[in-house]
Order: sequence, then C-alpha cells, then structure tokens
Amino acid sequence: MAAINLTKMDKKEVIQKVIENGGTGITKCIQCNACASVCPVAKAGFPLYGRLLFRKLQTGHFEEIIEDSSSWACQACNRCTEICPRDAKPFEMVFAFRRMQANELAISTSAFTPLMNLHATGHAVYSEASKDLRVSVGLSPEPVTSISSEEAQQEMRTLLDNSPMGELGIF
Amino acid sequence: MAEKVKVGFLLLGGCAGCEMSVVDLSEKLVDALEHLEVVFWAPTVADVKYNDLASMADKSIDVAFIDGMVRLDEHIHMAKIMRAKAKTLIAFGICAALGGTAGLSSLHTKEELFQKAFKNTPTTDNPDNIFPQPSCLVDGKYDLTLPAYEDKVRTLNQIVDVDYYIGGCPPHHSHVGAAIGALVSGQLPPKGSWITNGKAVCDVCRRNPAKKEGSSQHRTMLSKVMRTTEGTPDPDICLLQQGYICFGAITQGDCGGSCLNVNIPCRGCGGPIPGNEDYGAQALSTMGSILKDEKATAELMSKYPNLAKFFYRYALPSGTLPKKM
Amino acid sequence: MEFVPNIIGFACQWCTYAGADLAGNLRCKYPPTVKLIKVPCSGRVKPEYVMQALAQGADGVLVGGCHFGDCHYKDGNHKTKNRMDMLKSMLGDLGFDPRRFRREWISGAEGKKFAEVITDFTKELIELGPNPLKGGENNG
Amino acid sequence: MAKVGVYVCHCGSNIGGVVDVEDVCKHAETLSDVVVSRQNLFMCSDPGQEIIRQDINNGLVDKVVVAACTPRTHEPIFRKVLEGEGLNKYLFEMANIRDQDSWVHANDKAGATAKAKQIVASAVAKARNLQPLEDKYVDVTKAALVIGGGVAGIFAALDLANMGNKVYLVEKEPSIGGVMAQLDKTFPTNDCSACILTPVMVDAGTHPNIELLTYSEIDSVEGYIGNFDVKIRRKQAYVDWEKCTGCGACADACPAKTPDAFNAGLNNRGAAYIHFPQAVPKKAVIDMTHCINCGGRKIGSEPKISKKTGNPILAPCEKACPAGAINRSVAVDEGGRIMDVKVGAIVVATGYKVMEKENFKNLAPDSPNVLTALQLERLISATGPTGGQFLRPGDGKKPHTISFLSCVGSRDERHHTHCSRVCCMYMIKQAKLLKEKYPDLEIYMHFMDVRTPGKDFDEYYTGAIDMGINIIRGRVGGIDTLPEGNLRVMGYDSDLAANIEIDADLVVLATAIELQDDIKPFAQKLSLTLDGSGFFKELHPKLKPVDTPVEGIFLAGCCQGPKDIPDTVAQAKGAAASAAVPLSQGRVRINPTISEVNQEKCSGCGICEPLCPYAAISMIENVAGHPRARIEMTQCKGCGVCTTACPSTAIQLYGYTEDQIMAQICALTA
Amino acid sequence: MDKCGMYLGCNIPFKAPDIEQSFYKVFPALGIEVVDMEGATCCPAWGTAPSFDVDTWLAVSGRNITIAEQKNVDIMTGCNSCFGVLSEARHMINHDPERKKTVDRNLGLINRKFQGTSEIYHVSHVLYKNIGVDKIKENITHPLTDLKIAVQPGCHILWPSEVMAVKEKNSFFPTILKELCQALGADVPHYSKLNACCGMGAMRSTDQVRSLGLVKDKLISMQEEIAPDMIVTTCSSCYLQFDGAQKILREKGEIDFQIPVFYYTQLLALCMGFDPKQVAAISETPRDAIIQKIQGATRLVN
Repeated sequence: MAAINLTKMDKKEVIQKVIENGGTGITKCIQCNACASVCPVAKAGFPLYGRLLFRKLQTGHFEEIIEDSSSWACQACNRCTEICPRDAKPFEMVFAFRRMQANELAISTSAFTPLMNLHATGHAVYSEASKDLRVSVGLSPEPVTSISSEEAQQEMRTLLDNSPMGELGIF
Repeated sequence: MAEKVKVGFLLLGGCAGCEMSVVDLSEKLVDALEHLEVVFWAPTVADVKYNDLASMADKSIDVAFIDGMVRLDEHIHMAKIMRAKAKTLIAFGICAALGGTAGLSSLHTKEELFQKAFKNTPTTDNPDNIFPQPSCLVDGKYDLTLPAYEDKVRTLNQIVDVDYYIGGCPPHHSHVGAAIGALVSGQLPPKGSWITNGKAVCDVCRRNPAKKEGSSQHRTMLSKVMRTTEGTPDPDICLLQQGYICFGAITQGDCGGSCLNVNIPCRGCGGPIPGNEDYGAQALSTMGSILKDEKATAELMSKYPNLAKFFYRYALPSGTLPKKM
Repeated sequence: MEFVPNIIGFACQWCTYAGADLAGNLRCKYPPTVKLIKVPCSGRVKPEYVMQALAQGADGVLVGGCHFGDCHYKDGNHKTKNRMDMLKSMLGDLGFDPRRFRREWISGAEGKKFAEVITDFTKELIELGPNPLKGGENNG
Repeated sequence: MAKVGVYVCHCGSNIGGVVDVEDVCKHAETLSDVVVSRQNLFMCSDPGQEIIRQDINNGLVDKVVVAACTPRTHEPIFRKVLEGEGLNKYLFEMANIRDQDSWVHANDKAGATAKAKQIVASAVAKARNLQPLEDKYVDVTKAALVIGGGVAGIFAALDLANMGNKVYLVEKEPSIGGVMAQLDKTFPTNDCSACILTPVMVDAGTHPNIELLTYSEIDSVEGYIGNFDVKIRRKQAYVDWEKCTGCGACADACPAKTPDAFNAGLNNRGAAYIHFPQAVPKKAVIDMTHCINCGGRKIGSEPKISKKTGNPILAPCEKACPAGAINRSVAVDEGGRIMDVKVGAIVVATGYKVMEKENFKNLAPDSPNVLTALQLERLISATGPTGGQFLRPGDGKKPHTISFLSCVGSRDERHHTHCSRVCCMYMIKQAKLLKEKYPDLEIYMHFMDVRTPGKDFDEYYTGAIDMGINIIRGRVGGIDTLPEGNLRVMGYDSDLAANIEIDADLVVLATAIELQDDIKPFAQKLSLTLDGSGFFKELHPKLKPVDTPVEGIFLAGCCQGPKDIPDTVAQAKGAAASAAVPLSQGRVRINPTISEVNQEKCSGCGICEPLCPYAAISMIENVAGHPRARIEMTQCKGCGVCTTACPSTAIQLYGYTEDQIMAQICALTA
Repeated sequence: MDKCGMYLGCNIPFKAPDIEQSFYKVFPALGIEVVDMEGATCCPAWGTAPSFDVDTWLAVSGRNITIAEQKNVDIMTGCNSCFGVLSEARHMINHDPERKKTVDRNLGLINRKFQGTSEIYHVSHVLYKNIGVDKIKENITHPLTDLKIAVQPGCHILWPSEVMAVKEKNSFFPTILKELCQALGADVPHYSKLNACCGMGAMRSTDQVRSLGLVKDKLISMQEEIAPDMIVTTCSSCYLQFDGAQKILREKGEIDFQIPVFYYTQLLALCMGFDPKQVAAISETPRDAIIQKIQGATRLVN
C-alpha cells in the first residue's frame, strides 16, 4: 500500500461527523487496543473493528471505508465500552460510523427487510408463519403488541416518517 | 434649669410606627418632656398645614425627627422645609435612613404599582380603570390636587443633608430613649453617624454560639437553608446555625435582639453596622461566606428567589447599585 | 467614537493574575479593555466592589479565581462561587443586566483562556453597549 | 499628604515599542499626590533603581509606583530599593503595563497607551492609601518531624539528624522500611533491596538525634512553621518493647491466622508477629483485631487457675516469651499513648500503596494465579512465603508461561489517569530476574507503550528483549479462566494487527500506585491538599517540588507522586535540606500582608471563625465578657476570605484594604 | 414488585412463542402478575433505528417505555437485546437534557410524554431479585438431579453495566443465571468462554460463516470443558443461535455433538411441572430426551 499523506486527509470534518452521530469519544481514543482484544467482530475475523476503525476515522478516512460491512457485524455487546480506559465508549463510535454509512445508504440490502417490517408492523422481525406456531403452544395467533393494533402501527409510522430516516426514503 | 430642647417630628411616607416608639417610652417620655419641648408633630399628632412649618423661623427647631421614606413630591417638599427649620436633623427609623421595606417598591415601575394597588388586587373593583391623578377637575369647577408619585423611593439623605441616623422598624423604645438621652445631654457622635451602640444583634443575642458555655461551641457552616415556615426552630440554638437565615450578624443590635427572643430570625431592620455602606451587598457577602457549599447556596437561591428583595429588605434605596438605577 | 468597553477585573494573584501574565508571555492578543485589580484570593472580592464598579460606570466586571481544587488557600474560591453566583442572580433581580458581570476560573497556566475570556466578554459588552449608569449622577 | 513618585519603564522596546511612555508619564503627573513622574529604559537596572533611590533620598517621594512588568517577578527587587533607602518597603506598588498591556496589545498602540494610563492611575490610587507594614519574626523549635519510615522518610530523617537537628521519625507499622523492604531486587542494577536498605535502616534506628517512633500515628498537628505542636499516638503493641528481644518465640506460638500484609497477603501470620526478619526495631506486636484470645482470655483479664496444678493458665504468647515481655493480665489502653512533641518543620513521607487486583473485574481477580506485581515481588523474594521458590499460589505448581499486564489502573479514567512511572521498569526487572533463573519460562509482557526514561533504563529494557522476553504492544481487555487454574489472556498485538490469546499459568498485574485510603483525613490534619491524581500537592510543580502550601511542611517520596527509588531518595534529601532552612535560621519571617481584627469594631458574631482555611481565627472574651474574634498572625496566610465576610468591617487585610481597593475602583472608572 | 409489564419484543412472540407461554406459566405461579403492554413495538433492534439516527431510536424506545408508564408498572423483557436497547435509551434520555428535549418533541407528535418512572428489568432480574432462588427452589416439583448445565447469560445483559438497573457483582464473571440454574438442582460448572459472544444478531445477518465460527468456538469450549446435558440461556437471540446453529454445524460436519438448548423459564416451567407441549415445544435441536429425564416418560412434546 502506498504511503498515506496524512496532511491531505480531511481529519476535522470526519471527526466532527463522528461526534455528531454520537461517537463523542473519537478524540479520546489512544489506540491502546483493549477494545479490540475482546471484540467479537475482531474475533470473528472481520477486517475493520474497534481501534482500527477509530484510527481510520481519526485520520480522516471515511470515503475509503464507507462500503466496509464490518461495522454491521457489531453485536452491540458493549464489552468494549465496559473496559475502555479512556471512557471513549467505542461502541458508540462504531454505531456513529454505522449511522454515517447508513445516511449515505452504504448498507447491505439485507438491512432493509427489518426496516420495512418495522415501518409496516412495528416489529423488525415478523413472519406470518408465527400464527400457527403460537396457536400450537396454546397462545392467541397474534400477541397484544403493535401487530394487533392499527393505532400502534400508525404511531410507529408517525415517528419514523417524521425522522431523518423518513427523509432517506427507505420506507 | 436649662432651656428646653425644641424638637419636631415629621412623618413622610410611613406608618408612624417610629413615633409610636416615642410614645412607648411612656413615663420616661414624661420625664424627658422636662427637657424637651415639642414644637411640631405632624401629621401624626397635629393637623397642620405646609405653611405652619414654613412660617417658622429658620433653625428654630433644635432637633427634627423625620420618619418614613420619600415617595411623593410632598415628602421632598416637606423634608426640605424641615431641613431649613432644624438645627439638627435625624433620619428616624429605617425608612428615613435607608428606605425601609416600602423601598422595595423601587423594583417595580410606577405603572406596575398602580395596576397592582388600584386594579389587580383581588379585593379591588375598578371597572373604569380609575387611577390617582396629581390633579383633576371635579364637577367642572373644583380643581383638586394630590401629591405626585415619584418614580422611586428615596432615603432622606438623598433629598436633604442628614445629621444622624437611627435604625429600626420601628426603633426599639429603649433605643429611642437612649437617643433622646444623648440629645438632651449633648453627647452626640460626629455628624453623619448612626446613633447606635455599633454592635451587631449577635452581640446581644443569647444564642450566639460563641457565647455558649464551653469552648466547644463554634459557629459552623450552613449546609441547609430553612424558611421560617419550615419546622419550629430550637429556641436556644443560633437560628442561622439551624438554617434559618438570620441577619443578626449584619444588623445593628440596639433592639436588644427582640425578634430572636420570640424565635424569629433578624431581618435587618436595624440597618448596617457602621462602616458598612451597602447593607444588601454585605448581607449577600456574609451569607455567601457562611453557606457551606454550592448545594446550600442553590437551596438559598431557590427558597428566596428574589435575592434583591431578600438582602435589601429594608435598605434597597440606599444600595450602591440600586440607588443609581 | 467607537465604543471601547471598560472592564474591571478582580484577579487572584495565584491563578487569574498569573494567567494574565502568561497571556503576555505568550503574546496572546486581546482587546485593551480589562484592567486588573490584584487580590490575594478571589475570596477577598466583596460583592460590594463589583456593585461599586458597576455603579461608577464600569461596563463590565470580571472576578477571576482558581479552578476548584487549585485554590492556594484551599477553598477560598468556593466562597467566591457562592457569593458571586448569588450576586449575579441579584443583579438580575435589581433589573441590571447580569451579563455585565462574569465570574471565571482561569488558572495560571491558562494564558490563552484569559485572552479568550476577555475577547469574548468585550464582544458581548460591545453588543450590550455602554453601562447605562455611566456618567451623570442619578443620585437623588 | 502622600508624595507619590511614578517611574515608568520602557523595558527596552517591550513597553516603549507599544506604549507611549512619554504620554503615560505626563498623565501620571496629573494624578493626585503624584509629585514626580520619570521614565527609564530599564527601571530594574542599576541606573533605573538609582533614580528612585535619589528621589527617596532627597525627600521628594515617600511612596513609589513603578510601571513596568509584573509584580510577581519584580516587586521584590523594587521593595529592596525602598528598604535600602530606609523607606518602608510596603509603600510600593507596581503597575503591570508590560505583561498585561504592551505584550498583549501590540496591535493597538493607542489602546495600549490609554490602558497603561488607567493601570498607572489605579496603582497610584492604591499607593496613596498604602500604610507601612512591619515584618514580624517568630523563633523556631530546632527539631523536625518526619512522617513515614520508608526509604524517603529514612533518608530525610538521616540528613536532618546529621545536620544536628532532633528528628522524630514516625512510622505506623512496627518497623521502618516501607515498601522498599518488601522488594526483592531493584532496577536497573538488580541489587538486593534488603541488602542496600537494611544498613540505612539500622543507621536511622541507632542515630543519636533520631527518635524512632514506630507503630505510631499522627493524631493532630497544630501551630505553624517553626512551632508545630504535634500529638503522636503510639499504638498499643501489647508487648513490652523494653523487654522484647525480637526473638520471635511469641509469633511461633501464636495460633491465630491472618493474611500477612508484608507478604502482600500471600500467606498468613499470627496475631503476635514481627513485621519482617530485618525489622528495625525488631520488636513483636500483638494485633488485637486478629487475636483469638486463646483460652477465652481477653487482654486485661486474669488467667484461670489450673485445677490440676493450681498454677495460672497462661496464653501461648505469654508462655513462649523468654523475656517476660508479654503479660495479658495487665489492662491496657487500646487507644495507645499520646506523645506531645514540638517541631519547627515537618517532612511528609507517607509513601503509597498499590491497587488491589479486586478492582479489575475483567482480569479474573478471583483466580489465585492472578497476582499483583507486589505479590510477585514477595513470591520471588528469599524472605517471601515460599522462601524464594517460584511456585504459583493456586496449586504450588511451577509456572511455564507468564503474562505481565501493564497500566492496570494507571492511565485509566475509571481508576487513575496518571502514569505510575515505575511499572514498566519493575515488570521488566521481574521478567528478567525470572528469565535469568528459569530460562525455559515463556514470558509475555503486554504494554500500551514502554516507558523507560531514566539512566540506564532503556538499556535494561532492550536487554530484556535480547533475553527472549516477548514484548507485545496492546492493552489486555479480558482474561478467561481455564480449567486447572490456567488463564487465557485476551490481548491484541498492534504489530501483528491481530487479536492474540495467551494461555498463561500466571498473570501479573502492574497495578497503579495510589495513596492510602485514609489519606484524606490525614491530609486535613496537616491542612495539605491533594492533586487531581490524589497525591499530595506540591506548592509549585517545577520550582517548589518539595514545598507545600503550608509553610514548614515538606514532601518526600511517592506521597507527592509516583517515583522510583533514586528519585525518592533525591527528593527526600531535597525535602530535608528545605526543612533544615527554617531550623538553621532560628527564626522565621511572618508576612505582614495578613488579616487583623479590630477588637473595637468586632461584634463577636463569629461568622469568620469557620471560614478560615487555616483555623487561624478563634473567639476570645473581651473584658466585658463579650466574644470577639482574634486572628493568630502566625497561622494567617492573608487570603482575605474573612475580611470579605465580616459584617462589622472589623477585619482588615493589610496590603489589600477596603480603602485601597475602593480607590483603585474609583481610579479605573474615572 | 407484584406485577410487571411484559415486554415481548419480536423474537419471542414470533419465533419462539413457547418461551412467551413459559412466562405466562411461571410468573403468576411465583407471585408476579404479568401485565400486557398493548401496542408495544420492536425495541427498536440495534440494526434498525439505532443504526440510522439516535433521536429516532430514543423516540421509539421512549414510546415503548411510556406504555409501561401509563400502566404504572416497570418493564420486564425476555430478550437481552431489547433489554440493552431500552436500558441504554432510558439512560440516555435521563442523562442528556438535549436528547430529552428532542424525545419530548417527537413523542409529542403521537401525544405521548416520557416520564422516566418505569425501570427496565430483564426476566432473569425479576426471577433473581424479586422472586429469589429460595422461592424458586420451593416451587419446583421436578428437580434437575444429576444434570449438568452450560449457562449462556449473553452480552446485552452485562454491558454497559452503567446503564442497567440490576448489575452483576462482576459483569465479566456473571453468576445470576448460574445461581438460578443451581436453584433447579443442576450442576453448573464454569467454562472458559462463558462470556464469549454467540455470534447471533447483526453478525449473523452480515456474515453467516463468521457468525457460525464464533458459536462453534463457544460450543466446543462447553463440550470439551464440561460436556453439559443442556445449554440454558436467558437471551432469546442466544437461544435461537445455539438451537439453530448446531443443526447447521452438524450438517456441515463441523461438530459431532448436539446439546439441547433451553430458555431459562422453559426449563423452570418444566421443573414446575408445566406441559412441555406449551412451554418447550419448538426447537431445531431435539430436547425430548432431556425433557423426558426431567418430567418422566408421561410428558413428551410429540
């Protein structure tokens, strides 16, 4: 790989974006690697996790990594946040990056189904087949959640449609 | 027997409580009258007209006592006349000296005050919005006038030169007695002074922690703030120590600590201890010092949301900044 | 003529006064509006002094002390905070613009901060205009 | 009427290049009471000072204002000029027109000049109101107190004693020696810690000027520089030290069991014990909190009489003592004995502790095979619980793989943000010692970064790499516990850019250096403050590193911040030298810019009393029996908090009086 | 607490309704009234709103919490992920006044107001703190004698402990689920990968191969170190992963063993004698043998 000319990277702008998206700890990260050492994303073999992701962002790399799907493998286990010696909340930084990706629609197509479900039913996970399963164990075909309440679904749609997510046009 | 001292009493904007303190001297007043001759006492005792005073010879009154604050143009007018007639002029009581509680009205505009007094109080019925006017024509022929309302309350010394000050709302009768004694004997402090023993209420207060038996008694910092409506204070312990904001430390104690004796914290009617020019600023400084921490300070500020009214209860028109504003 | 606010600063000698000196050492630029009165501790500043300065026409008053934990006299600055917080609130009660009074913690190492505070304060005071009490006696 | 002389300095072009000095001079002449106004290129130079001297000498001026740089650096110089001419040196005021004017307003010459005029006017206004002040002096008690008997305290005590001062060396444990006595070897020379420390401990123990007060704590400190009144609590040892020979028979006989703190809890000791084999003084104590009162007999109760023999049944410790130093029937005061001493200076050398592993939940603290580095130190020490045999505590097996974890609790916002400074080096030391002795050991060291800033330190570190010790860059996030007591260290290798796992037999945590849990109340007793990291705060981090805000109290060793042995010794000797200054001067000056109560004006409200940070204010009774405040001048530091609070305006702070400050306000609003 | 708002989430009602049924059986039997949260939606799952916009996330979570607030109950959730999302959202709303303002504005659109009066608990917290192991012991009729359990507490119930209403003594070595299982009479030995990630959730949908790698590591740690009779979890995601992934891994030939998987309340219901056809009926990895061991031959799913 060719040398990276750091002076030419737009560090400030990327860092600002990360902070705006909830990754307020980005400037605190000192690359100690504690987060990486216990990160499931790292352990499962994804290329871009924890400290490496934060370093990329600190040095202004965003366009270069925008398509990387590692961040979407983050389990939100928050073990990193529990141990980070700088209280930089690494998990929030990963999610901030996710949000930056999402707002550029750099997300896998598999992420859309749960979103559509959420908008339609109030549930990210739903299948018609569940009705039979429920009856088989002695339950009503539908739980008392939003799935059985048009009013609740409407509330959910109001929240989503009036959010920045609504503006992305994914629903 | 020496010639009697000619005295005059003039009430400006006030309740005549200060004059009641003179009457409260009872038999002592009778004794004093052997040495005093009251040549003017209005409007409380005698129904006299402006001209009755104006027609007296200049410097014909030895000592004039003026009580009440300056709120109307009439007050200014009368104070100036009295000044001319008196050899010695005393601002008698906290209203004349520092503005008194009514001085707090300076925090509101004249319009606000009129609206409140003549319109918005629950017991007022004034559908036609009739407000006092300095002059008005009645039945098309009687041109009636009222004294005009000034923009703010002033202390006596903001109008005329004052020789002595006596604090208190009203001054305790023993304080009045002592002052008259001093006048009669001619043992007066330098001009411009307060007539006071110069010590704080704490000095005469039996609850003063430093006075308690045993050296283990010390004043401590305030960790909580109580309003007088909260709980019942221990009658033997310093009220400030219990969280009740008592101004005894900042206030002249010629009253003998009477409020403290009935479990009420000092509210500062005695006026500042000589040397202090600005009662409210000093009260704030002293209380800000003795509050233990930010929490206690925040508690004081939430329980007394208007600090100007709290610290300047009797002294607003005399305050450094307020008097300029 | 352009309005140049007059700011009186009460500065504790260990922190804010030293911070102002450091601003000099670092050649930080700020408007020539503030004049410091050196006091040993911000706890020496009577609220009355602030009111006096404002009453006499200063456009702004700054009381500068050490950060909590840095006070050379252990906790003099805690007293400052209690007093000055109440003072600021009381200025508002009196109908005086409390923005003309600032209480800042500026350490001896914060020369840059001193310059920033003065620059910002000056800017705010220019927006507020001259102290209405300046000049003519309105004393009675 | 004051005769004020104003002297405006150009400071070369520092001031003159920006401020119109001529104009400032002219303006000064218009100010009340100003009799002369002069300028010079450098007022602080000899010719500059000479101008002032002449004016004073000629009777022209009796108050001096110099408009130049900051009083923080130059006030003492000009005060000397006044003093030299017989004028009270406090009749001097400085106008800071360089640091706070010309330097910061170089881009606005007119503004800077206008501001300079105001600053000068303010200084003149203050000068007009200045009053002469007299320096005061108090005699000094020629004795010192050293608190803490670790290596810092020992060296400070020895230096002070060798200079001929009486020294009280107070140590809370039964023996001096401190943490250094617990160490096996010391970096970077690998000397045996005990071998180099023991002779010094003996020196301190036998020095004719040193009174060793071990098993003692500070009860209270009152007074001020030159005259501290100290109460020392000598804890009850329950052993008569006059008779105790330190043979250890009582310790052997004692059936009680409690973790041995000297061995970092790795083994147990009895309730009767000797601190460690090389203890000075070597005396036994009985730790009553762990004494099990064998035979149901509490201290201070008479022994039961044997029905068989008719003799009293003695406790094992009593029976074992060949010197008859233990008598449990004597009722003793559990609080110990208070000893009053008077000293002129105090050195605080209370040392530190390391964090316990229980604080680090992600690092398997419950595993016996996870040790703090101090525990490892005891584990490899010849005087340690295993006699120097390297066997892991969990099962007594010899470890094959060891992971060292650095920055455990240090550089961590959840614990301490500071670097503990010695961990990198002592871990390398421990690794090297182990590797030398057991070359087959596999050693991994996990660092955030390796910090070796000291003489011969980096060579020591690279030597470790040469020996085959694995250095890994990356902090460890967690440890899994494996069957049979092994540990899976989950780390990260920055250079590999990969997660790594190490199956270790033993994990060593370099836990942070911090002060003892009870340090806050102790600090309050001495009126000392702690810094953000929780260490004692020095007066100035660079120029007054051993001084404290309390004059006459000095700091040495790790109580001021983490440091290694040479730095500790150097600071101890520095503290000793500083403490010796007032002792050798015989008297100390009291700054006159302090507060005083005007008893005539005081109303006795007592508001001031609790405000004083130095407890300098007390309430006394006047002749009429009224309370009045009084300020002890030797304790007052002149902050003015009481002056501001006093509702009777009875307290005056000299040098910053009401009329002086009001005059400045008037001048600045004119 | 004698009643609790039952927050179902998505996985439990639609994929594992037998877990839902087990709640309705065990909680009333142990003295906790289960209150329906009508109209509750997805928490919202980490991969949805929280991955796009913080304020939308907080609005949806906030809405769910207001449902419990209206009923004056705390929330009990059976899904770790829901527990994590709701706990973090509640913490953020309560601690960030700016966020709170936006939440108020957004919830205003649907005439709701976040009060902050309802706490978020996990099913295991209610079992452990409010019911207690002693009461559980008293109520079981079919103890798990001679059975060995590998517990899977899951991650979202452990970290970040700062935001959670109930905390483990040591979140890296959790014991709540272990103690709950011990209360049923089982042996619950430690295994080294106790708090390793199961690989479910976002990782499973992003990259199934890598996700399976994690669960495989974990299964092997269990099998080799303690050879359990079953895996017990209180996380619905972990439950689905362990149950479903074993089948795939076996089919791929990557493992040669299978360990039945239970959600804790399913197992508890069995121990209390409830009908397995209702409380433990749906699984990929067969559980019949173990159910038979617990309840005897009379009670089989099929």
